[in-house]
Amino acid sequence: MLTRRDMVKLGIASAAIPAMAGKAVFAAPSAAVRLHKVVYDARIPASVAFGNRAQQLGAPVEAINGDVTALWFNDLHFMWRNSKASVAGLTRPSSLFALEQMAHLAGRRVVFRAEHRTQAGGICTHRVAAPGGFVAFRDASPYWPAHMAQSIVRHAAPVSDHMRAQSMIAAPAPDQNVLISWIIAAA
Amino acid sequence: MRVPPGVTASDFAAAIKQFQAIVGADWVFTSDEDLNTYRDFYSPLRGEPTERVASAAVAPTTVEEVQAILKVANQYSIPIYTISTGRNLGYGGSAPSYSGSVVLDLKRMNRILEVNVPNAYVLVEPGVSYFDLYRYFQDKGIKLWVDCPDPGWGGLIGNALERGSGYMLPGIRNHFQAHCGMEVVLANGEVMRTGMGALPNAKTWQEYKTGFGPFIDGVFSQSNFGVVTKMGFWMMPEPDAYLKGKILLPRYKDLPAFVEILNYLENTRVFNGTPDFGSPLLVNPLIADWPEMLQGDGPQISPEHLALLKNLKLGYSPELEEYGLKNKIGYWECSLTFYGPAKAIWEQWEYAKEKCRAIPDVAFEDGEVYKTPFTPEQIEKIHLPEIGIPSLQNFVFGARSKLNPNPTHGHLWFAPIIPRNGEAIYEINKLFAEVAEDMGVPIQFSFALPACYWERSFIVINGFSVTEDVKQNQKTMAMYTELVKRCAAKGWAEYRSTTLFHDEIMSEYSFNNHALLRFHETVKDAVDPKGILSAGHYGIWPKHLRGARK
Amino acid sequence: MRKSVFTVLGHVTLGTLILAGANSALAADPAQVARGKIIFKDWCAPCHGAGMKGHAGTMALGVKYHGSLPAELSKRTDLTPEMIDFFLRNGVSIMPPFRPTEVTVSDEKDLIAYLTRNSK
Amino acid sequence: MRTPPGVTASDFADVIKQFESAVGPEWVFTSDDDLNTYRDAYSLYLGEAEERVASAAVAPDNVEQVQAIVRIANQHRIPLYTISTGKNLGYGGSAPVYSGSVVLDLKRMNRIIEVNEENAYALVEPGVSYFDLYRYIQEKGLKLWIDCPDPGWGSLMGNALDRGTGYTVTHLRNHFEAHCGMEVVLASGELMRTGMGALPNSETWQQYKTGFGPYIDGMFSQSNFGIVTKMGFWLLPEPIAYFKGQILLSDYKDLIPFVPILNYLENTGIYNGYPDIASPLLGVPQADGWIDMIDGTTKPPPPEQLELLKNLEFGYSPELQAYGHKNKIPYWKCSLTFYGPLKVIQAQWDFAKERLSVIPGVRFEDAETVTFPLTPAQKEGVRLTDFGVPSLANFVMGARSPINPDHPSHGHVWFSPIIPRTGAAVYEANKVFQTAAKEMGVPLPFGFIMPVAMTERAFLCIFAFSISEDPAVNKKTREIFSALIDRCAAKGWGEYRTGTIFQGQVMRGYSFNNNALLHFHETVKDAVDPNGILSAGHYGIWPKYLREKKA
Repeated sequence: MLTRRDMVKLGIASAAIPAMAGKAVFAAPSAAVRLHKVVYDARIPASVAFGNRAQQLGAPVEAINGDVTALWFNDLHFMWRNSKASVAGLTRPSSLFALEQMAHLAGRRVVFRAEHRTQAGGICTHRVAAPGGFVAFRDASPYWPAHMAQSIVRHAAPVSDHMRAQSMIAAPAPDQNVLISWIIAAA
Repeated sequence: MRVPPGVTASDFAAAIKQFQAIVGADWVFTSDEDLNTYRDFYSPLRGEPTERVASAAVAPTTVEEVQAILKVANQYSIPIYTISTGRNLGYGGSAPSYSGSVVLDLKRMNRILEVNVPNAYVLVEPGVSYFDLYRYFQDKGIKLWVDCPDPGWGGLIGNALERGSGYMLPGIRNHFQAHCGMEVVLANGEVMRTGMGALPNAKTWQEYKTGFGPFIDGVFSQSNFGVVTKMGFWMMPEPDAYLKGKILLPRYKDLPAFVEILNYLENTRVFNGTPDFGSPLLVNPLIADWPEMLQGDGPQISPEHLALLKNLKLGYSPELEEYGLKNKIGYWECSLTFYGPAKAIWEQWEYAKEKCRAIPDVAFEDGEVYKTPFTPEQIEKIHLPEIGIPSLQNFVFGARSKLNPNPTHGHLWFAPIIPRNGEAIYEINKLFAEVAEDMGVPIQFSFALPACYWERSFIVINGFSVTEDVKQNQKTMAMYTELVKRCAAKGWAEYRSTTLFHDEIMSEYSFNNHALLRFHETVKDAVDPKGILSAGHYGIWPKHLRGARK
Repeated sequence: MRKSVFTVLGHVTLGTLILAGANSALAADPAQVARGKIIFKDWCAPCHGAGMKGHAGTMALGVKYHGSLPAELSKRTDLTPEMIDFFLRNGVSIMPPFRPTEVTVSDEKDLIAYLTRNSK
Repeated sequence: MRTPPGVTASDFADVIKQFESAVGPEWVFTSDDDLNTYRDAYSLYLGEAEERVASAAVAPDNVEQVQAIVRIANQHRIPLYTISTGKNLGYGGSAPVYSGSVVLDLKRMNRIIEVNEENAYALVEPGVSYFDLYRYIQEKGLKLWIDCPDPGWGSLMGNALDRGTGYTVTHLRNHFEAHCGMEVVLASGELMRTGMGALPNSETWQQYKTGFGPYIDGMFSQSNFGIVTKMGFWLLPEPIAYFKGQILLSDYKDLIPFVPILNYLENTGIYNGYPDIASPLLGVPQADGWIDMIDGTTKPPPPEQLELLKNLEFGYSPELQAYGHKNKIPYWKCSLTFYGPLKVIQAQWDFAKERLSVIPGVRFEDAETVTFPLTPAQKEGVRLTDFGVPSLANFVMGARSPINPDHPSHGHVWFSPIIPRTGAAVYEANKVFQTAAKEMGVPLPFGFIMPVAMTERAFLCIFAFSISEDPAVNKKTREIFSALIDRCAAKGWGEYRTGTIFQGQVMRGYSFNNNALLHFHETVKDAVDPNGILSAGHYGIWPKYLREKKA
């Protein structure tokens, strides 16, 4: 779980979810930015846990099996045209990569990206994309997916220009033992 | 503010202002953040000073705006690089060939201008993607199928001009061949229409390809002689039924005999889909089985089988072949797809099997004939682009799995055309093995099998992984260059490549002291004297930059 | 101006009468006749071959002469080198002329040898 | 001695000497007799001052000689006009577009360079005719078919470059689209190869068409940007069997529902051969019915039918239709040909009949089944273009014949517009043709011009005007031909190909955005042939120095 101390270390003024040092931070959730949907990969236990927690917190959820075609074709294509809502998820890097391409065509950006890498022996390390690279944060608990869901569902909000600038730095990372929690929002 | 090479900051600022006046300020991108999206996500030079980047991007919505932009570019000699949807991943993406060019992004020109159902054709703009057209047909209940590549997010025009391919009928899956009629904005800003479209209020622009006089459409494909703003495409009407049958060849040496039969069957149209090669014994999946293979955990392989896969020479060992014969696992498999009347395609499959029985111990897997409209369960079992459904499911390609040991940041496609016979398949693998060994870079598969996107020829497509490690990427690019050289020495060459290697590959097509390239340059200097269009694309440089070639 | 077929014919026919008697003595060389036969098969038979059906030349000459002369050129015995050269190099009606790159000068000699082998 | 326009006699004499040293004196023709054989045998200017004639002819035997000739011509600005077998009759024959040009006759370059049975392709030179390649394949006993147009003496290359078509399978009867790979001598005399042929010792020159980078082959078709000296062609492996089914439509209006079904059957490959639409009621035969009609084998329609044919409105009258119903004579008759295993064909034909039976009154006939190889007796058949056997059978058209004993024509010129692929367009086209014919008093060959499905997805109307010995008649024919070009253009229909004397007018009709396309061609022409020595005026493309003069 990202502790307050971690946030201070990261220069995050408020108790918002991991955000970046520098000009602005995640503001408190504002009414304007609705979380349209939380996406999880039904084949991956951690992702399912993430989806369940988000659902408990009242966010609408949708499962994929790695392929984002149906999600985009039947839902996000229209949502991105008619509203400024954001969409979040915990998926394999390749699923996010495919979705990110379609997001760009609709003027949307990945505004938040955190990498969760399961090392040999099941230990999971976490780092979040920040200007100029990744910033590690600790969450040794096996329930880290639920914590991530909580942070995202509670605090999803627009974010500084900084965040948008390097949203594209991270190209698709290796897939098998890495999950990415992400938010795609209006540019 | 970034400035294109050879342009003064003041000229560029003036040009940007005029661009903004033409398309509106919010459709001219100059900020780093926006230009970030015009990078090649698969570039092996990612983040390095040599990575090719855009100095600005302009997104028009009409032909008139394109004309105005080119006039401004001509006035200030601004190098322009045209993309349609910019999804040309693995072949250069949306980054310009000549670093610092202004990207002309035609994504917003996404009108479906005409759909004619009885004559099965469409007329579209560059920004129309396969998804857009598929959605249009679904919404209107139009019984036409969209022949799309894998993934299906690209644009019909961009893919056709890059000479990409889909999976269905031969004359339809070759996307450039399936086009009928073009509208082009020339470097001087003039609009021209080719084929029957040159006739004012033409009634047959999408019905007869070659028009009257020189047939010049090909000049605007894989080139930089003009900006294509409209193209017509022939569609495939929904067939009565679909069938896929698999032929299993027991022995390593069975390919030559089989390919000869395959050629006869294809050239007489006994089957009319795309043949698909795989190797059950080498665990090399059919292209159609990739998505399921990568998303799932792949076929269950016995430990004994896995062990036999270790020390193979060019994908062969007598023990492995023996194991395959004993356990009835095919050394090679080839699937044939059939579209047409249910009874007819069954007879076609029967005839194909009869011809293949000339190969000792050949085995078959009869597919089921699916009549249209398909049920969801049937669709689940079919590789979607084979029935005109665009998807992103192939996008897990490149994920780490049993099939693809090294993690990637995407891939560069190395795609030579090799002769359409069995011997050439072994030969290209021998060449890959030699180069890999000499350069110490692993090849993705133990044995590369050809794809049959184009009738009458084989193409071998190998993805070279792009990683985060600069050194590794340098090695990969060196290997790519070596492969280009060695294939050329054998009389083989690539049909397409990422922009990084355009110069190199075009220079291999050197018959009679580069007569072809010099002809292209002669035409380039005539139709684009200022050299403003997509400089360097496919190795064609404007006069003032010809020295810039590596 | 292409010489009209009629003036030439008149002139040629007259000419051949005088020569006719003379050339029967020159027995044609069999090798040359054999070569001429092949040239006739390749270049002339598609229209002047046996039978009216689908042979424009044989049909036209059959209608023209109503049996007074054989419809098939290879059965004619009245052909002269000048007539053959005239029609070969000028054509008539829908028959186009044949260029010296199609039926070469030497080919023409062989063809004439074949077509005049029975000329009286 | 004749001299090209703008060239001095002394300069030309010197050029002739240089040509002679390049190809040998016996292959340079300057005498009137020799040059007489280079006239357009089917010229609408027959014998008139404006008839296009050659000032000389040169016949090289190989590529090096072509290069030498081109360099000489470039140096002295001698206008050349390239022909391959020179049999493009009805479209200009062997005469130049720019009168006085030197004809570059490539007939002697008739080598068959390669025929690959397994990959079913051939690589040939310009002088190779369909007869030559067919003979070669028979002698070698190869199981390959060629696809040939009606006259078999034409050049595979010449026909393909002029975008001719044949009669067998859909994917190979468009001869330009069936080519794979080209070698071209440019106006500079340089030799270039396209597609995979640009790769030294390429192994796939005849296997993959578009190569790498711009695909420029089309630039050398119906144009004057270079001299093509080699072309590869995809051939058809001998199929198992052939079947021809006939579709009989009873009513005049039946083309409206028929064409969309025909399109569906063709676009999904249910039949893979040639659809041949004709009209028994109107006396218009199918392609293989001409010969029997012209040599009198098929009896003319009975007097009562002939009477009804007199006063029709664009091929229709209720009385004629009633007569057809009563006597079971179909208004339209369309044959479909199938190539493949018989069981497959049977299922395809059944499916086709099922789809077509929505048309009231439709009837079907199983016309012909043939298995291969053909027996020697079958090979002696009259018109075998459906089986890739070349012949000149169709030349009975216009010849003296039992039904036309007294007025043999001097050949013909083809008027050939592309019309929309719909039933309605066929009626509309006939309205345009017949109205013009009536107004200008020039009879059409038939009461109704049938649509020809020569290439996929398109309809062509093609009919011939005869050449007469009388210049006044030819003048009238030129006028109606020219009027028809404009009237079709007004409807948005354009010609796919035309005789050399009309190419300028037709090209100017393709005038979108005030002739943007022609300007593009002229820009390329000035770049690739700066001295304008290649086939000046071909397809309406003139070199710079002549454009100024003509403007």
